[in-house]
Amino acid sequence: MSTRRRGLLASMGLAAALALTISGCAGSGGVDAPDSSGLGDIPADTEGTVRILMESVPDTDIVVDLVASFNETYPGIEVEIETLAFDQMRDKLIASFQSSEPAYDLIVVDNPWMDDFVDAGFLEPLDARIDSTTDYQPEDFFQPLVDITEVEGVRYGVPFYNYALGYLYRTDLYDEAGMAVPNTLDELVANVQQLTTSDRAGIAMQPQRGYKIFEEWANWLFAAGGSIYDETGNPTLDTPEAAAALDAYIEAFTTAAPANSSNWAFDEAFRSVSSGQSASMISYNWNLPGLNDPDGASGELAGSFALAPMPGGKQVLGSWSWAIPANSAASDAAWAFAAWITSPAVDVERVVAGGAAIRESTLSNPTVLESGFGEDYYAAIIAILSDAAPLSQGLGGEEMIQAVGTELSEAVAGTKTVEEALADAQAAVERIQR
Amino acid sequence: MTRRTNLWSVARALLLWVAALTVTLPLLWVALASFKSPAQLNDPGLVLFAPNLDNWARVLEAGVLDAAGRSAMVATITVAISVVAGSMGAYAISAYKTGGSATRFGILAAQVLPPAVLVFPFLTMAYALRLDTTYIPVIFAHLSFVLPVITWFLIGFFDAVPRSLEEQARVDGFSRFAAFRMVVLPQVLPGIGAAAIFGFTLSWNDMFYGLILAPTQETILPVAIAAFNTFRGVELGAMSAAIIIAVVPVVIASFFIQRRLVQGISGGAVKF
Amino acid sequence: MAEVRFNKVRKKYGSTVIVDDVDIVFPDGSLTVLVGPSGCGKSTSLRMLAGLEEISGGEIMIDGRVINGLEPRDRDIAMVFQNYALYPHLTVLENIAFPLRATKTRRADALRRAQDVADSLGLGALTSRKPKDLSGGQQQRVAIGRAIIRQPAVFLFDEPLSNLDAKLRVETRFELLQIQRRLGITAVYVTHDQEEAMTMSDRMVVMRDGRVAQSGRPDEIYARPNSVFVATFVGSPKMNILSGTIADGAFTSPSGSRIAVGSTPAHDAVILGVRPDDLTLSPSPTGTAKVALVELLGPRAIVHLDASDDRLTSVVDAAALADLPVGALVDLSVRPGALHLFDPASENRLIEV
Amino acid sequence: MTSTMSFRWAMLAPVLTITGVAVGFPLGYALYLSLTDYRLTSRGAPNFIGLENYLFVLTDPRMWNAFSNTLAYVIVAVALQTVLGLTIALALQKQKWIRDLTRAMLLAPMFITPIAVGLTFRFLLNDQLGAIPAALRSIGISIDFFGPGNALMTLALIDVWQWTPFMVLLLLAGLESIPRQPIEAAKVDGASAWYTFRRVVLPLLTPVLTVAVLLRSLDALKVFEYVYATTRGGPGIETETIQYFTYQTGIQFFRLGEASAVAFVLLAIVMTLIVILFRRLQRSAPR
Repeated sequence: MSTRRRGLLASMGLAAALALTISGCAGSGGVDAPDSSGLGDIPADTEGTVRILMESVPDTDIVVDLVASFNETYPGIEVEIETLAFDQMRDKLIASFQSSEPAYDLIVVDNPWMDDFVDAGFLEPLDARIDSTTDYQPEDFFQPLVDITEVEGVRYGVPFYNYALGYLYRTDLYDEAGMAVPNTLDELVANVQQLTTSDRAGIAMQPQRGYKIFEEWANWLFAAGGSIYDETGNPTLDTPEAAAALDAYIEAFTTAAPANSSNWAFDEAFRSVSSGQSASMISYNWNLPGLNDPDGASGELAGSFALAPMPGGKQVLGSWSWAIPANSAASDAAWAFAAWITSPAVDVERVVAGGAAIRESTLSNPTVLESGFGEDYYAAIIAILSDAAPLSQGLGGEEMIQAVGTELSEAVAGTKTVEEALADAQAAVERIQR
Repeated sequence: MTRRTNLWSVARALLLWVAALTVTLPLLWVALASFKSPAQLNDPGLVLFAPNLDNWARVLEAGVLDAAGRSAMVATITVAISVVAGSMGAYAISAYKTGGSATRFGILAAQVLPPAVLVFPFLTMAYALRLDTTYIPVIFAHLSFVLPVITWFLIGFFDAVPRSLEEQARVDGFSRFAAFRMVVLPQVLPGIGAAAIFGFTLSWNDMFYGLILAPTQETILPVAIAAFNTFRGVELGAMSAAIIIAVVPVVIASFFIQRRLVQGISGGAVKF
Repeated sequence: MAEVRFNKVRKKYGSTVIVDDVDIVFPDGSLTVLVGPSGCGKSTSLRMLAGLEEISGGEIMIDGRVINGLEPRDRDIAMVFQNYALYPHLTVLENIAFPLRATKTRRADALRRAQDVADSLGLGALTSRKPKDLSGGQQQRVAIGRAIIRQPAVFLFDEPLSNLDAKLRVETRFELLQIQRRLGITAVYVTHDQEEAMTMSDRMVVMRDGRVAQSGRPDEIYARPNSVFVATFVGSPKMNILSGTIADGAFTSPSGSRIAVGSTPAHDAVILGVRPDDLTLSPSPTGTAKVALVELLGPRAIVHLDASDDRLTSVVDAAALADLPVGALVDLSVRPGALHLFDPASENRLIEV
Repeated sequence: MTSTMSFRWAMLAPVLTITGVAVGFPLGYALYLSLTDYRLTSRGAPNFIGLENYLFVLTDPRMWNAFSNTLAYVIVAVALQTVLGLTIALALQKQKWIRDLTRAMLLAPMFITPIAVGLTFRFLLNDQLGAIPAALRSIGISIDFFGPGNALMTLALIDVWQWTPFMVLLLLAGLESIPRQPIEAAKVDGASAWYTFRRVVLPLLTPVLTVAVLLRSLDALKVFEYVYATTRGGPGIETETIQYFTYQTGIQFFRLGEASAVAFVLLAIVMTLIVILFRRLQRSAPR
């Protein structure tokens, strides 16, 4: 009886001892990082393999298709792209940093992770490379996207694609109702209420707890004249503007959103809009081509969708940036690929193929304007990207987003009042900042 | 009496029909979805339509079959190790009364530990031993929950085998281990089959350890299925096709084994 | 061919002594029965001999060799268990042949020898069956066949007949004995059934509380049990036991029963034992015992008697029953020379009268 | 024979070795981490901070909320599974017609990875896209399956869909291993079917039921994928389960030390429950 227990204890003790000896390895990611050459222009005869972890989305497919053309310039660099769904990719990426052996040579970084990754020393600073790359024109990137790559004045990435949000709506329904695109939050609420009929919702919303609700509501917050942070970086979530935005959000949800949609996220909302069961949604700007694609989910409704900036002109910005892990085994080759794919000329190709914009010049390029998604679309994107802000700043971005998203969800579910929820959100962000 | 019996058999048939429908309708929906185009997926009532094989093409192209093969391999190795080590250990526990009954349940308690916590120790070990490009870490992680369950399952089966069989074989000229292998083990084969299938299910379904610990570029099936849940929406059609690929072979297998399975479990396992 | 010897053999579980310094000799080629009530240590002794239980003290020797630390397989023994322990997954033939697999005998040879054994046991037609398709008696034979195929030095039987019905038990008893006699292999046989012990054994060892109460030829033990325990354990119906005094050729119990004992010397306090066959009844209107119940066994009958507070039994010829209706009063006497006297304190046999 | 001991340990050696590596090592390591301030983004060896993590999580209302959500989920899901599983097992036991096919089909849900089950139900229960709300609407019912007050129960129902088959499997085995005589005796005595079930079958089935319930409860405690696929813990924190909470804390928010402490608190509670359960079992079932 007790013999086995003793055996178990003994083996557990042994394991614990082993753990202590190995624990030196914990968090050692990046320690063995090879020194970066800091080179900007990478010689065309550079050899190496660049292993990249990317999100499995159409933007990645476009990049994959461009690899052949990259190899015409850099025949010695082999590009291996591993794609995973967003949530999986994140977990896998974090895990890969625990190794002292490089797992990936080039990665894409979502904006809330940037500060934490830099703080952990996971990423290579890129200032020297960016500034010494010939004809790179870094000033051409949309400034809000560049801001995200900057931590304490140092750039650790270059933009890959944006997911700034905007208002996506059905032009036929707006025309039918004789309405114009909303310019204020009140107009937005009034419009979507007016668009609501017995078999159609005025707006498909995404109140799923956590990331989704915060990402959507923050647009309402900006439209109400509020902000997430003030100039000094302190949260401003318990302001009258925030309360007005949350009230409006809840009013729209209860009066103009589809029935029984409390856990809806992007997927449900997109399906609802594309199938004609909702008249509009607030979502990523690059959804427009998909919605207007006759072979896509919209079917016969394709062509009747349009994009506009949020009322008030400011919206939420998300972005993916290329970054080189500090333990990259092929940082020069990695930079060669990152600089090539984001270079002005290749960016045009990428955007023509349907990739999301990162450069202002690309959107005024004649080839792009003729490519078929339409000048209005690119004009709207320029407007959107000129005034957009991310959800989080500084360390603990992910946690901050989840914390605020939880409080907002409580308010929508009715388990907290608007005031309580916002006060708690404010407190949570302040706690995380400390 | 007769009327009551009839009433019961009608109720019984009704119950089974409802249960069968509850199980099959969602699966049927998944099967239908695997043949729908994105636009057709938005229409839940659509049952009759021209089937579209794009999803299947996409799933096959995404290497779901390879992923299924890798999952089957990982699950088979995990289960094989668990059955060998588990049956030996279970016999020692059952026949020699090693450990009290509380220990028997205690074996299972570690099962509740969140994978989110255990995965990093596994990962550290994988890196430290330079095993991160092999399936060994995933297999070990799966062993951490499959082996205890299989061991625990089998203790009950061994409890049902008379001790005298082992003793007889030893007197007949065999070592204890030979007696175990040649005489005792054959008595619990059905139970081992049952335990193996259950263990296979656990390994086959695990996503999290597979995601973090499997070698890069070599995803296992649940990871491949979950990969259709992208940031730009769930690729329902493709995911449905992948689910069908994951389920059909196992259901066919379970059709053939389930009778033995139930009998196997009846042999023991549920006594303590 | 081997003699088995127990030398101060001891078995303890914790502080409980199960077998207490037992000395037994099992002569070569003999069939020795270990008999006693349950818990007396007989099975444990057998299992120590088989190597299935650890020996806590003393030595067990087979053919002069100490086998204490040996594995069962190294002891050259064969054993038949009470539940036969047939291997359920093997056929009759494979079961019988199984011990040969340990000796690396070629499969074909092993199966041929098993077939011979099966034929000799009358199992020839059943060799391809599985144990669950056999009757109890057939299973028993398979178990015996498996024990004899390897021609071991010692046979061990652990209550091998107790799962059979009464009729089959008597038949099998005889068969078993014949096989043992034919092979001449030393056999140790454990049973709780004294009748089985009496009829089968060359030597009988009666055990009680981990010790040997008495050992010897069965007829000797029957005739001269050395204690009240052995006296009552051996023989059926059970020996009548009464405490009391002997004076003037008669035994008197405190409750007033009287038994004529002939010329036995006087004892102030004594335990008297008399086998029912040796208790004679003579109807008498002044008798001290009364017929309470009569069980007819055919030519003989068991008569249950109330003698004051004592209950006694006597076995009589059926012919004598006419004089012994229920309620009849009888005088009791002991057949000459058939008296057993025991010391009331130690319960041991008193020196021969 | 000393070889009894050595044989026993030799037989246990593989399972102990593998368990030592596969369970003991991560367990020991996680225990160590739970005593440190380790973050996934921290460099170098973490600082030893004693029981600070434990003090923090034990006083964290979010942890207890997650715990009580999980408990409610487990109780509802396992209770329903037990009742349904037993009923279906009783019905299946007597069924002759296409017996193997029915049984194999009923087991199918077990073989789908839970994340896919969660995603499937997310859409099946979607008000605009799903077949189930469409069917319900036709009879005038409108439910927000993942809405406030409903979400946790919906998740429990998904669990019921996927894991009742396991219950059926075990209970069917239990029923088939019950000796015939007591049931026949009760029938001869003229007992009603219900009485026979309650007084004869159920007591005989108790050990099996206990094991089934225990296995299922331990597994249900690990609910993560359904939450991840559907509600992400919402609305509010209604469906935040202990595993989801640990995942967020440990991986999304990088605080692995703190998450490990939550894991050990959970382990301690589960162990205590098992021991209590076991004591009671031993008292009620003399054996």
